[in-house]
Amino acid sequence: MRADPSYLVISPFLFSVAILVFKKHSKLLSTLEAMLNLLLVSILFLEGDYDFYISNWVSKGIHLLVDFNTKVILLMISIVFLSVTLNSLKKDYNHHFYFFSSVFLASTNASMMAYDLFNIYVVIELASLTAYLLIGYKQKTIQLWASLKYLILSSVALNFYLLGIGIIYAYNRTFDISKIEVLPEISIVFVLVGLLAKSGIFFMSMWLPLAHSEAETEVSALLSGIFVKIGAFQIIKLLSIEAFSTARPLISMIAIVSSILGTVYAFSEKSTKKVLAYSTLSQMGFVLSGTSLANILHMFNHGIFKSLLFLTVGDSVENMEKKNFQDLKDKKIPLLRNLTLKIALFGIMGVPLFSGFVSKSLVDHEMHFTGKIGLSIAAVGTVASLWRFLSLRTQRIAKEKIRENIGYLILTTFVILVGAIGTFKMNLSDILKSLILIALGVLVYKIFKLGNISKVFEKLDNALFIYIIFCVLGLIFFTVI
Amino acid sequence: MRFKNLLIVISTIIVCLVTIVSLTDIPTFKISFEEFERIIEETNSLNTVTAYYLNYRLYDTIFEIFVFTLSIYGVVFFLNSVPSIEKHVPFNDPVMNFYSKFAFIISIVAAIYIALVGHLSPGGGFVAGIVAGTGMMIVSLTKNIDEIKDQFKIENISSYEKLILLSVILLTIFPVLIGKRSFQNFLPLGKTGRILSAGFIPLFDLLIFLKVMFGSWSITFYFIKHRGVV
Amino acid sequence: MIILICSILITFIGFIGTILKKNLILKMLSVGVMNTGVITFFVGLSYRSGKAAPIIDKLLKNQQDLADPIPQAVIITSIVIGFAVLTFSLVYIMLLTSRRSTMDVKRIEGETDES
Amino acid sequence: MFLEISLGIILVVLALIVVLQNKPLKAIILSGAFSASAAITYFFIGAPDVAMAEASIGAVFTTFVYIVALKHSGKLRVGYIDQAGLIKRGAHGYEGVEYELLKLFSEDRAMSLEMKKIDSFDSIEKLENFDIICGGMVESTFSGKLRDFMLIPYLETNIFKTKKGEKLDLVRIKNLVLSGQISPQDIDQNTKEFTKYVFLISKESEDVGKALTDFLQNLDKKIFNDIVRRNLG
Repeated sequence: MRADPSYLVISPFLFSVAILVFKKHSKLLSTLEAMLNLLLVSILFLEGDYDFYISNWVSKGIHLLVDFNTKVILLMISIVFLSVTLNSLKKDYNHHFYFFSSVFLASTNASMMAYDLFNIYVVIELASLTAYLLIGYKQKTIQLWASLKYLILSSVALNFYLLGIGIIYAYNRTFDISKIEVLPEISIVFVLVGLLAKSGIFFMSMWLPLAHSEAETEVSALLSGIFVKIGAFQIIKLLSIEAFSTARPLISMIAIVSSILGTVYAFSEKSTKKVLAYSTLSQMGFVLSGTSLANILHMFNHGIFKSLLFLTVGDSVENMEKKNFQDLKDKKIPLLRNLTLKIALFGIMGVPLFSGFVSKSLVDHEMHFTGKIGLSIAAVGTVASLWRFLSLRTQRIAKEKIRENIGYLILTTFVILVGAIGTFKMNLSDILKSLILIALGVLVYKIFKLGNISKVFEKLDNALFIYIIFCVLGLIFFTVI
Repeated sequence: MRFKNLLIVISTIIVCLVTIVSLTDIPTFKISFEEFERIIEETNSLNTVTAYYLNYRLYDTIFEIFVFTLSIYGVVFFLNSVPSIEKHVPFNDPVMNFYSKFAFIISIVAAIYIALVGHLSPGGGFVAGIVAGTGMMIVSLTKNIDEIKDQFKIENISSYEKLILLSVILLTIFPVLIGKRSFQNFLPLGKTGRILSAGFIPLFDLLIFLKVMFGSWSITFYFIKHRGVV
Repeated sequence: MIILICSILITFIGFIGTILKKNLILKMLSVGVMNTGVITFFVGLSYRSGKAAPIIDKLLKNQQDLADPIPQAVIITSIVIGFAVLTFSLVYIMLLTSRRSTMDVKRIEGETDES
Repeated sequence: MFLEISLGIILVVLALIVVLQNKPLKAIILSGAFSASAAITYFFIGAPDVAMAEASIGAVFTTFVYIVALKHSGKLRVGYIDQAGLIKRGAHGYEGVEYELLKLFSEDRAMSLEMKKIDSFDSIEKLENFDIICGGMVESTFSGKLRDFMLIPYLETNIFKTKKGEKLDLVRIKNLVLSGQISPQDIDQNTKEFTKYVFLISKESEDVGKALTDFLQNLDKKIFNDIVRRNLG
């Protein structure tokens, strides 16, 4: 009998209590926790898949599933968490932060393994609660507002989710995803409202730009790297089963629209971190455009390079009064940081030899024709909106400490590693296509200028309104099909 | 603006109606008594809701405990940055003083009872904790903030909470050490209908009761400290 | 069945309230109403299986018509979570209103976006 | 069956009342009642566990938490000019018609008053610092001049001219006469001008203004007349 992988949940919980007890050693404990988590996840790769029920209550218990997709995402989480923790060591975070972040780790690990609709609800609630706490961590007024806005949006969305799984229960008398047979359309719509609100899709997750851009550097990296993946992964998990497959075109459509609109907003945005936040909206569109392994790989890659971007840019912007891009441009940033920032940019833009290229091309292979066009536009937009970061200048410091940059370096390794291995397996046409798209992106960046676009979707009431509009549209979609 | 509100109301009504219509063909599942008998055989808990809550779905409950802990922690963490109010005026009335103490004692006794028989009758740790919290709330309306602090040993609460949290986690993984699965009910099931039966269900009920009681005490204390009595 | 229909109505009444209310406290109260609607839905589901509480009396040998315990068990979890999140959100509301001296969402949103 | 229908309808109606309620305190208490009736419903439809959880949390603890949170939830920043009878800090705290009206209003809205004295209207440095400015402000002096404020009239008055050519309102003249600074003969009885006392509401606090207008319209005439009689005679 093999041990359950529930130790991936228990060990961060134990560490979180330990951090509360030994407050002074919270940094050390948190580092240990992150390393242990990486080790445990790596051990998972050596063994087969796990498909089991908590303490063997097959008909009544909670179903957990660890397959290859889950392992990939768990690996991403452990890498991002380790580097974020290492990056936070040089700053004055106290034990509160590490307590929140270790509970966050436990809940994200659990959410990836969960294969039970109600269990998904509970772990998402816990993860969201830690997210509210982390966003409001420094207690600036704007952070509090961002957090409260997210809280209201998320509570409403999760109530919809609960209603949806209630209806599913009424028809199947189980919450176990593998045993679902009958699915009324309305329940699919409600469940999707709940999960899309968590997954960083344009229109449904309009809490994201404010929260990501106003949170602390490490928190933004955790949110963008790990947190938005929770909802996205549940959606992919659900869409992979037969009963849910009718919703695939709907999600794919929303995802492509999101990937385009996200880049448009990112292109017009002046505030540095908001550019990255909008870019997350667009990249999550890439992730959710399908349900294949390519999308999982893009989720992995996006987690790595987006958290690297948030760490490097956030560290540079942190002590500045104005956070506009122009102000960052006047400032010089250290060599190592600038170098890793550029590698992350190559990753997200899809330059051959870097990780984003591999997964973007693979996602592209899976798409039908209109999807290909939409994603190409989004790829051009990504290059156009982020190209300006390449112009940041370097400041020479005589001796840069590796210890302070270790977080960046770990993430950079994975951007290059995945990219280098993957690129040799791609066709020449893919490389050519991505190069053309990049050239087009640069052209767009040089020629077009966009003024501020109205942020009407980000208002709390409108964001809530979108939920019900989505319900209506979803119902129309299902009746048409 | 009017138009938007109208649109909101109309679309909500549409979704509402569609939901209600789609509910009409819900199948009815009858649960046979054998199924309940099997639950009792497996868990020895006469209250089958508790059997699900603390045995089959214990994994969920652990997360729930953490949600509760984290929220209390957040309340204390954020309220500490608010200056506490200078003047705290309790209701000073001898009759109320007496009866509030009385109510407190009753609430604690009731809470312990509710917590211990959670697997036999309705109730359970969570309700018990809130009942005890309500008792403390009534007492604290009549007392000074320092008196509350002394009487309820607020400064020690956080260490009790850590202890409870630790024991909850350890209880879930302890079965692994004795060759069973994690989250498994490892204690003997005992005789049906006794308080000391159903394995670790009463133990968890008690731990959750303490956890929630301390949690609601600290919510009440910090809210009153920083906001004043009603 | 009637309980189920009423619960759906309550849920959507709460939802409309969440959108249309401008005061933060009233907004949270509407979220609470919505949550209560969902809870009622689950309880109504368990009521469809049977009308008696799912607590076995050990003296009776063959009880019939017992309610479904699973929806009740899971919804207790959700009540607790709702309470925890609500308490926490009220702290945020308290902090925000003391700094912005208003509870109006539009005003907080407007001022925060400008700064 | 009858039980289900009646319980269900009660719940829906209570939910509607809670959502339609515009006053926070009332809404909180009603929502406590809503939770309590939900708990009773659960008890009758075979879910005593859920009923107990809902009753202990929804009906009791949540209500307490809400009420504490609501207390002093918002501040109403009031700038006032001393004017006996209308608003003045006396030996036993503030008194006057305007103060009593504001106090009733703030209790209604569950806000606390933050009073700050200003010497004259022109000496206000930053208008944004206040939601409301009061203290014998007269409509005719301000109408048309101020863009940043909205005027909310609450009481009718007259304006008289003095021999020196100053325009003064009724309460000011009364105060001046009582303190002996001018004699009743100085007042020109013929130049009577009808106008109203107003609250000045900063444009930024438009919602406060709307709420105040609403409040003044719905205020019981008896209470209002009583306040006026007590303070102005």
